[in-house]
Amino acid sequence: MRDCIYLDNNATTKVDEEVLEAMLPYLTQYYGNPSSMHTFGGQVAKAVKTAREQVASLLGALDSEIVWTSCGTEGDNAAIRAALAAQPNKRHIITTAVEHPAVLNLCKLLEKQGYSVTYLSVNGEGLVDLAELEASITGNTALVSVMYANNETGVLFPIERIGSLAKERGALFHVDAVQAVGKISLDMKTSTIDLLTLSGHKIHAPKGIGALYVRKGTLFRPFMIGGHQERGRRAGTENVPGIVALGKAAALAESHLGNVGREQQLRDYLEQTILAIIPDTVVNGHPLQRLPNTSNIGFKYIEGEAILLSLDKHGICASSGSACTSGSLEPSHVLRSMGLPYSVLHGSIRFSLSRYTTQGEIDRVLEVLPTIIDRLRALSPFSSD
Amino acid sequence: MRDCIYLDNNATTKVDEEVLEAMLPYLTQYYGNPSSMHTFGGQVAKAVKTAREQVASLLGALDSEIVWTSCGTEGDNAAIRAALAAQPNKRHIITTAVEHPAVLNLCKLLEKQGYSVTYLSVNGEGLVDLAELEASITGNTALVSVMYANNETGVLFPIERIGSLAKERGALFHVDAVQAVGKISLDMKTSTIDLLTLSGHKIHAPKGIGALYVRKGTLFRPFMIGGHQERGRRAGTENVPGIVALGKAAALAESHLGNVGREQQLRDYLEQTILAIIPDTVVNGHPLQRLPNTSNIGFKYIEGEAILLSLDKHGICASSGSACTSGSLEPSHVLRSMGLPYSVLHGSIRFSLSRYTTQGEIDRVLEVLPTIIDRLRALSPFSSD
Amino acid sequence: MWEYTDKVMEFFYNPRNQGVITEKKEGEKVVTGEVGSIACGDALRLHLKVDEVTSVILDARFQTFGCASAIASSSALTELLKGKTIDEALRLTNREIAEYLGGLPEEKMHCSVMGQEALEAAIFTYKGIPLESHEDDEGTLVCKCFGITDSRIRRIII
Ligand SMILES: Cc1ncc(COP(=O)(O)O)c(C=O)c1O
Ligand SMILES: Cc1ncc(COP(=O)(O)O)c(C=O)c1O
Ligand code: FES
Ligand code: FES
Repeated sequence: MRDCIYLDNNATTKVDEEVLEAMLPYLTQYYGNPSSMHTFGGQVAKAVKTAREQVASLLGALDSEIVWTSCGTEGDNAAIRAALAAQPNKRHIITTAVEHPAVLNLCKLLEKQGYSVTYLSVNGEGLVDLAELEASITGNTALVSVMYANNETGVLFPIERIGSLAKERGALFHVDAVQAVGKISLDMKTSTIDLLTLSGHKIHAPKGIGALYVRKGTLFRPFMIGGHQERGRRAGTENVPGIVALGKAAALAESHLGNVGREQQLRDYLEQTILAIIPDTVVNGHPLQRLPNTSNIGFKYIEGEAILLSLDKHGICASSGSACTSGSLEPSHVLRSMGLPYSVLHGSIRFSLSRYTTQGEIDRVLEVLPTIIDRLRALSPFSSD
Repeated sequence: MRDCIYLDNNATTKVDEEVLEAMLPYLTQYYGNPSSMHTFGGQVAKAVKTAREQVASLLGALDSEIVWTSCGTEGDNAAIRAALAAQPNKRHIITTAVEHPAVLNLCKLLEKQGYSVTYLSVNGEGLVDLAELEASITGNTALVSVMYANNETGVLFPIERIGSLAKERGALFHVDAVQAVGKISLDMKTSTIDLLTLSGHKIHAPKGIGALYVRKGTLFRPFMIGGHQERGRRAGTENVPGIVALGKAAALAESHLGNVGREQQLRDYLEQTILAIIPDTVVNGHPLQRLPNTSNIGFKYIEGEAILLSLDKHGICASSGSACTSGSLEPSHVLRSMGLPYSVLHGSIRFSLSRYTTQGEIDRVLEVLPTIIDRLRALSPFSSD
Repeated sequence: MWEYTDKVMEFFYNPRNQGVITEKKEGEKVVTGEVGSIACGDALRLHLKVDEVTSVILDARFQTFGCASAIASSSALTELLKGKTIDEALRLTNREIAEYLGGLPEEKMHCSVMGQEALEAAIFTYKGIPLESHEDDEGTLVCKCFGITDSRIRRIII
């Protein structure tokens, strides 16, 4: 495989070498089951405990508030199901129109099963209207589930203000923080969040591991039913290597939080240069209320898949929420909800950086991108003139 | 960590070195997301496809019949929920009293939610009565869920005869084959099974990965809701390293099936020598209808945890379903269902072998075990006289 | 796996005072207190040798059927008892047994309760007081291990 310039870190990230090193012993000699009644398993249980402390520390949470999951999707499913099962008499859910499918598709299913769901709309910059939220919460609202940061645009929601409104009306508050964790600092001690989802492979741990934060005292019903692992909150033999890896990744993310400014500088440099040198381009999403690593840019009059494949030819990995790419053949529900014009909707590309991204890589993208866009626009029947 | 004699392979197994080698590239350079639109992600998607073929081959299944899961527990939960969601009008489930908690505790929860559940009883050898099954299936039976092999005793159920009865009455048939896969040969092409659960860490793949076999044409509703992964049957970013590992482990298990006789010889040697040299011992479970690697032995008048910790001191890992060990403080529901006398119930130990177990290890166990049992019996107020 | 202290493991692997008391001199009385059963999965038979004049416990021995912490607790109990008078012994609590061992996992605290119960039984026998019978105790069985009831646990642990 040739080396690639990887600007698709919101899709998944490279496993940090220190993370791999931390987990390897649990893929080789320490293979015991942490529930077992022998020293061999007991050693493994200790590693799980350390990892729990590391993840708790990143979130400013208590160790006992962390429950392991297999991915972000499981965290979202578990949180929402738990919140509903714990309050069987409340039948209303509030979420937003721009959530990840793990929340959105579950809510659609729940609608079929008798729940009523409010999908808060977003404006052209991807922001919700708190008045709309306030108007829709009632005593029947079991749950408000809102993402911290949007995976496609990086737009950040005002989580604590949303949480205060939810708490005032007695609703549980779940936050899908899969894209926020490790990119902005979080502190559960001073937060209104009851349940928070994170996913390992977005923060340089491997795929197949995630965690759910469950505030102490929150009513909870397990999603995965079976043995007594995780103090009855998630059955199934623990993914020990994954857990150890996530612990280490959390510790690294915590120590890296201070350097996120560098990532943002590179992102801003990429974005501003594109806007300056390529005509008919726009940034999608609020310019400031945004993750430091994400840039979603609309290249008018051309189509996303064509741009991606052209970038791919130069060894550059990015992504798009446009038709044809995601297997769904539908343009991004996020960009559509923002009411973007069709010319932008179909030609939007997400660049997402990580702590591994270098200035040289960004320069290389800026070198090839204008030619790619020119070529595709020349092929297109549409244009600005 | 000192070396240990690991006879707890029904709890979890060592990751095979070839399996680790196969997965490592996906923990390092090939970290792309298989759903991504770039070559970098595409390479990863190919590895997932190969792994799917390997698992399908072990089961005699079609590639499209394999769905990845995060563990055996998820497979059991997903299969049972899928079968019920697909047949909303049928409200009866048949299972056995000796299932794994992943099935048993879910069934108990479903009872609270309005399902009626029949728990087939077992006799003193751990076998079900097919007449009882036949008498309990009705047109209202949505699902028969039965384990292939019991995790504690290794007892094998007559799966195809059970499946025929289920099919005759139009019920779906789920089999928890977590303990059977890799130990006995399976062929879905000629089977009555609709849904089959397996777990990677029981067959020398790492923890955190499993698979569910879903027969082509079976009505299915996903358990994990979200993105379009696994053709809509299991959302969440794929655990690629785990999947590749499970594929390799399946291939190795398939090629190893012919050598299971050696494991059985060692097991029989261990078992028969214990019965011969230690008085007041019995084998729990049917002597012949049993997995080749498992031996559950009752040591009368002493307690399981005390035996395990004494073995642990000699670096020998085994397990017990007795009170005190499992975190539940309840003696094994499997042995209780078999109606074993109390003197046996509390002092039963499971030895479970693998292809790595050596004659030397078994000899060492046979060397230290009599002294351990003698010492604990000398402490006990009970005895055979 | 339970987190047992080194002292628990030491008293499990090398228990002090196991067995029965076979010899006694003039002026000494040997009594036995018993709790639990094989059905429950835990049982303790405690033997005491008491000086009939001073009421001092001269020797204490145990036989235990149970887990590691039950064996360690029984052995710890016998160590704690030797040299105490009967009345001092009656004031001994299961907490003190657990503390002597450097603590027990919360779920295993009841293993030490068994020691306290056997002690009560032995001393009541010594004093000729009839024993309260467990069979007709009405509370729910919380620990299948040795048939104590939740009301009894509350009385003893809290
Ligand atoms: C028969 C059986 N079913 C299900 C499971 C659950 O598998 P896992 O631990 O991978 O969730 C196990 C293993 O513990 C098992 O032995
Ligand atoms: C905001 C958000 N939520 C949930 C998920 C799902 O996480 P996972 O792929 O680990 O299941 C993702 C990632 O795809 C995400 O970006
Ligand atoms: S044009 Fe090819 S799928 Fe849209
Ligand atoms: S005596 Fe220790 S748990 Fe039962």
